[in-house]
Amino acid sequence: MGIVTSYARALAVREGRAQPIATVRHLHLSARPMVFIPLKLAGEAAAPLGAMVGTDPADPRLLVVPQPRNRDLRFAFMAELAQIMLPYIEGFATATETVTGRNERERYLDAPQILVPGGRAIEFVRLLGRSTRFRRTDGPYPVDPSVPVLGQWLTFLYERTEFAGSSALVPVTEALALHWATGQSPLEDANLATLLAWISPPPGLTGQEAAAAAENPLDWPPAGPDTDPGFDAQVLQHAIRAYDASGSPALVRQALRTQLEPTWRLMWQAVDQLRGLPEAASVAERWAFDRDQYTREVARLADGGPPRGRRDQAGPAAIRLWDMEAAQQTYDAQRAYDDPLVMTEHRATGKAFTGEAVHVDADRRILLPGGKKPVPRPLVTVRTGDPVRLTPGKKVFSVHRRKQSAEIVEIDGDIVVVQLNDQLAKGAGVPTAGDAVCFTELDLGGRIRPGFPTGEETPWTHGGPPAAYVPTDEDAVEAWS
Amino acid sequence: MGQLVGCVTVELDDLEERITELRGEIRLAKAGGDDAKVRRLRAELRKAERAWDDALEPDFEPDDVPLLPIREQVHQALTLLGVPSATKMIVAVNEAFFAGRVTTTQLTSLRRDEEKSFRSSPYARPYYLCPALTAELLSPARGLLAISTWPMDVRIIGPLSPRTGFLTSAIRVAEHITRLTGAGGDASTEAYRLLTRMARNIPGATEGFGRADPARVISAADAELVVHLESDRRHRREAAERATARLNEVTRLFGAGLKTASRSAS
Amino acid sequence: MTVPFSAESATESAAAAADRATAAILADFTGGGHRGVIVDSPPGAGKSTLVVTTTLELALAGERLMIVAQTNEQVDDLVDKIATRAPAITVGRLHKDGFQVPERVLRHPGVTASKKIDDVASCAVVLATADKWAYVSGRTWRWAIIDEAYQMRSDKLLAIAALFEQALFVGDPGQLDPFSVVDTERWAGLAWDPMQSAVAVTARLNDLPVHRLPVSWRLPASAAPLISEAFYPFTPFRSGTTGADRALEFTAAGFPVPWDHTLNEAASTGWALHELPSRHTVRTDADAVQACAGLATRLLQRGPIAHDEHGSHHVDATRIAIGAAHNDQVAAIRAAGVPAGITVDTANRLQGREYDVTIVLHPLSGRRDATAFHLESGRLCVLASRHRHACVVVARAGIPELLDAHPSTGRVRLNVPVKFPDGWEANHAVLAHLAGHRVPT
Amino acid sequence: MSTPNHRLDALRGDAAPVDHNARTIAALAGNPGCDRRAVLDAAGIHKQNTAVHLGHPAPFGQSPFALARARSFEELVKADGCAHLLRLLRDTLGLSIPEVAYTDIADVGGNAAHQLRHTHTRAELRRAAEDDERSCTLFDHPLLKLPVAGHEVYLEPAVIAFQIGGRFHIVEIKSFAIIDETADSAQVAAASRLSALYVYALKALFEAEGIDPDRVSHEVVLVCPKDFANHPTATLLDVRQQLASLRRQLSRLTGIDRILDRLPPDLSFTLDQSPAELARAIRTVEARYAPECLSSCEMAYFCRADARACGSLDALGRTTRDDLGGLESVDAVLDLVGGDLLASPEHAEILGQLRHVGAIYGEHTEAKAVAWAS
Repeated sequence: MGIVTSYARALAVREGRAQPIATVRHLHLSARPMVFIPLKLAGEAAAPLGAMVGTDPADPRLLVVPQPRNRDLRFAFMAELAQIMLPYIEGFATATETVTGRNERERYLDAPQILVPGGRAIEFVRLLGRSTRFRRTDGPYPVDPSVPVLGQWLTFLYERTEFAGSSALVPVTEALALHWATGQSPLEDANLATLLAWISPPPGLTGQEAAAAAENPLDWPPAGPDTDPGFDAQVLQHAIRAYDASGSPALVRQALRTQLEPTWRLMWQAVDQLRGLPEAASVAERWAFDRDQYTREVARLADGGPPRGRRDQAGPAAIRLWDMEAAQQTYDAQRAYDDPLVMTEHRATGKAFTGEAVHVDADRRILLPGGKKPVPRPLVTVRTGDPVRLTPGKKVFSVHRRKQSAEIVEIDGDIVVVQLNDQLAKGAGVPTAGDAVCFTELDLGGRIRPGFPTGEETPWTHGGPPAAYVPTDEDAVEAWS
Repeated sequence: MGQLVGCVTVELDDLEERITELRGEIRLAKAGGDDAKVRRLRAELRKAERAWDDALEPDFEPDDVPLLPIREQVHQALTLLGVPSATKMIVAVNEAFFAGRVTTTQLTSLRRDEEKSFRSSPYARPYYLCPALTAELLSPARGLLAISTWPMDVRIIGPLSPRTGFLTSAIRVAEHITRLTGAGGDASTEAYRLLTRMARNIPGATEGFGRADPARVISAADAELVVHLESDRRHRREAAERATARLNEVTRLFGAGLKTASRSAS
Repeated sequence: MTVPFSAESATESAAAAADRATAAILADFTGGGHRGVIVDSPPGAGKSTLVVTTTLELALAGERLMIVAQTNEQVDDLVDKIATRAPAITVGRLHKDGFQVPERVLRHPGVTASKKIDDVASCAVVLATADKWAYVSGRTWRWAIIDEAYQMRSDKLLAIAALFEQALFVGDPGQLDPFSVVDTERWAGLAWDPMQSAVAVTARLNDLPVHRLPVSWRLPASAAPLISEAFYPFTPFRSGTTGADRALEFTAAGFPVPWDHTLNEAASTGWALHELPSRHTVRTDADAVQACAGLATRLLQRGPIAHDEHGSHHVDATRIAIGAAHNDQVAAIRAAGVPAGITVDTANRLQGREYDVTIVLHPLSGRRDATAFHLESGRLCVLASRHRHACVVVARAGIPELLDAHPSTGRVRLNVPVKFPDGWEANHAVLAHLAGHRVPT
Repeated sequence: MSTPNHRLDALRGDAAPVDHNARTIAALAGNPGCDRRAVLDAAGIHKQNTAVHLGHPAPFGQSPFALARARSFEELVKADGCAHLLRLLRDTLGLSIPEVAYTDIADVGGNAAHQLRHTHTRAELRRAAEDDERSCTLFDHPLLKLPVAGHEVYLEPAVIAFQIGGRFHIVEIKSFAIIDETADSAQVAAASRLSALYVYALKALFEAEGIDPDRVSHEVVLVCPKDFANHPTATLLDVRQQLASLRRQLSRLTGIDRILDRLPPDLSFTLDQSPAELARAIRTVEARYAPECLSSCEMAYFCRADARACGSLDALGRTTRDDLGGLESVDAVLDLVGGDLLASPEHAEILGQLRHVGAIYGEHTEAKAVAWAS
């Protein structure tokens, strides 16, 4: 969010349809994504009610739990889900490429991508993973062997979403909202139906009108995982009673199909909408990282890696936080570097400026403090229309030469003087007068993570070494209410 | 049978279609705030649903009808527990030890029938199932059933009684399991599940997640019981005397209304 | 609001109280009874003096120690102070590659500055930022002093904790909590939640003695009671000076214009609320920005002289600061033309700094909705507690109404200790006080 | 000179007032800046009916499954003489073994009249507070009372626990799960606000009875299902901050007359007028719409429709409203940029920013994307 997005929202209201806030697509879109629309039973933490899942728009698979309070039926559902998801997920573990450079490694050429309607579905995936990954296939409450495996994968996918720029598990509403500003509030953008209504209103309707129509839960049921209370009371309750009495899930299936099919269509409409945008320059790099993580997880599970613990220990928590922040920084910078429209947000707030290089002193050399001989430090004088809010000495980067760092020397009205500090091997990387240039303080990051103590090295300040995590019986037997 | 199910399902399908329609319309009407219409549709819907239930009726017949009538089964369960008990507990004990089919709904109606029958012809039956009485107001205690033949003070619920009652029932359940196993047989899994569930809430009665050990439960429950028993008894006896002094033969069994209560308070 | 007894007795007892506290801290720390000692220090209560004293005590006793601060500015200040107090001690200033070590550090012969630990490891005292220390490994110190420990994040402490055996945590609990640009819900409630401060995590997992510095030597008698009551409700402190000790006067008389009214009010009472007409504005409210810059300029023009317990001095640009909540506000104020030498910065970066006069753009000025960010009590606390003589707050009218309309529907996390004071209450307390120093424009 | 209460009753007409309940009061914290809501609530007006009459019903309603789940969990916690609850209180508050005495205040011989139960509650609690010896420990179905904007509001906490320390604790039973010691922070927040209300009312009751209100603890015992099992677990909630904000909200409500004085004397919100008339009447009380209202206020859809109709930036959310600081409407924003609107001096700055934004936004949204960062 920022003033440009806000302006675009205002514009959307007047134009009667959503306005672009990106010129390129900032997420990876698989050639064969899997769409997953889970529903849960109201009032329960993670009681699956049903789901529509699949990779072919024309062939959705409908899974239902005809009596969600029955834990055996829930696990049967999870097993059935595993039969569909695991082949898809594990199916990418085939051809690899060799990544050279430091820590040379193999990496799968492609990886699974699962699309869910929105943030609530992501949270539900987390809970499904949490409630199944510790299950035992023997002992008190045995489950199908595929269930804990699915639990591990769902956990993996969820945890990827905590890192900015990952495309392994994507909430579609957020993906759309990243590229279009609607004439409604961000809160309302969480509704897939209204969001799409604004982005591509049916002919003859304004986004406003289309969105209003899309708010009717009868035509456009909530995208889940929460169901419409009206539906629960008027339809579902009855259907479940019917199952209890007759043992036939037909009515529940029929009921849930009516709730899931509209969303299924919307999900694929959203996919087409996103496909319409060309992929941003840095997406491939970020997706490669997703593939790296996928490759690792495949190997970890192959070695019988244990399910992830319930909560992080001190060390892992610190490492994860560091990585999450690094990912966020890189992601924010890359999106701006890749997309002039995203950059406008930063230009408007003075964190970046574009303009014309009106004068370039390419041969300038200066003697650094403590230095022996003068080093090249070209000066670029830029005329810009942007309200620059960077101060002299501020480190900036050139959008056109991402690796090159520079610093603001002085600012005088619409004239900014920038000194280039590196990437100057024999005069390379210096713009010439008349070039269009763009400098910004946004840093692509990429620093090396400091060393954090391993579990047994945990220092006294953080409670000393924690007891090693062992999945307890409790994890396995904790009965689903 | 299969044929019956066949035609039933045919009928069901039409009904269900109609029902789904009606529900859709109701939601529309509700959304539009058209209360009159909602009411009309609701009535229609209820009719359809009743028809649907009837169509299912044959399936509702339980395969093996219990040997004893409901009140007998309740009596059986209460006798085992030996203290005024909530319907949930009665149902649990009933299915844990007597493989019965008592449902909570049946129990509520049962209570009313008992009072009616007593009022019409007192003491016609060897025993009646009646509510426990609150010590303070001698009014019927919420959802707690007792047996008329129990001494007054056993049917009274004082502040400590819910706990002593719970501990006592735990002991009785444990004892009954021991009796069964002692007799060479064994108790049902439901029985052990019930015992374990109760033991979880008694200090020192369980360890780990396995099934509870009856002996251990008994000693643990006893240990806590002795703490409360004395003052609980005193409380109940005192109330029992008040009851015998102030209540007539009906209210003595089925509890006093508010008037008696306020008098007893003054 | 001056302390109701005579100057000497006040300062004496204050000094005595402060000395007692310091002695107790040193005893606890060097006594070795505890692996860590925590010192809560309200604004200007002699935190860095304590750090320097402790450093000298250990270094002169032949002990080696490491010192951790949060910003390069803080590190350089400490190096300068230590080297000035004890030129004989060898001091190592460890810094990241490409960092320009300032003159005030290099001028000391006893100081070695380097980006490599090997160059400075032999020094009696080694100082660096937490970020730099995080990349040091394979060496250990018996003693560590961690400065501004309440602004240090738990995960940063984790990265360096292996380097020392015993630590003295010094910091101001009333200032801004550490923050992150990512969602950290995942760790909420954990004893080692990396988002907590270094002090919070260590105190939660260890039983450590907590000391308090009871006297603020910076805040004047006009400010200490308010700041103590509003931001340190459970750990009160007082001013080391009385109203009689501090005075701010102008050599140039003022005109009957709002700016001068405001400055006069500030000079005579220690506070002024320069109030602009109520209006919803963009963050970089031009009028407010102008007022901040203008007031600063005007202040210098009037040749202020500060009298305090150490004597009298001209208040030059370096003794004046302008504080705001957001970077773009800071940039706007700078752009509006502020006399050279005056510090203009955000609350986050003003933490731990001290000036004679501060001008503050109120975080809630001109807003339509208050957010958690703007309500954070630490932010206002930092801005309102940097001055030795006077603080001028620039704000649009209507902030109390804004606070009243603020929805209190914040999220609540299990097992996370409730933080006091609540930003809402603190803001109201400060506004109520400022109402008495209002200068409408 | 009509008193606030007369005014409020007049607004409501002869329709029966909707009683405030714990939920509605807790909801006051949601948008305290909204005069419209304050007046409607204070006047005890049925907002849902009103919204329906206006043609903007709010799609509220709770799933029967959620309700059933809540009910069955509360029953479970209280089953067998609060067996679960006692275990939890023994663990969290160190309740001693002898402290198990249980009183069901609702058991007043079938007569459940509010006033009676409340008197009964006061009596029981006073007795408990006065003699620590052999006094009752658990009070079920107590009925508390709180004056809100001149109306008596009855509140029914789940249970009150009393422990020998002489401090009373509110026990709040909620059916959302606590998974790995964490729970949905929005639901926990809602629970805290609700229980803060009970603590507040209980303190009030104590004060009225001349008992030290500090004997009511600000630490609430929250009982929820643990992980995915149905097994109850308990956590202590510190509700001091919620208490503070509640105090603020209630005092604002009592200051309702300040708002009333600004309203036309003959104003009425009765449903016998036409929707158009009613809408006009309602609009005389200023609303402070924000999208957050949609999930908490029955009037939200009406207010949103109004906000959208006049192109108010409120409809686009607080952030947008804030980014475009000072401007009220979509038209104001776009006409300034388009130059169709002359900027008043106080808008000079936002105008500058917007013109720039408009320009650079235009650069990149034209069909022909400019060559970039190759």
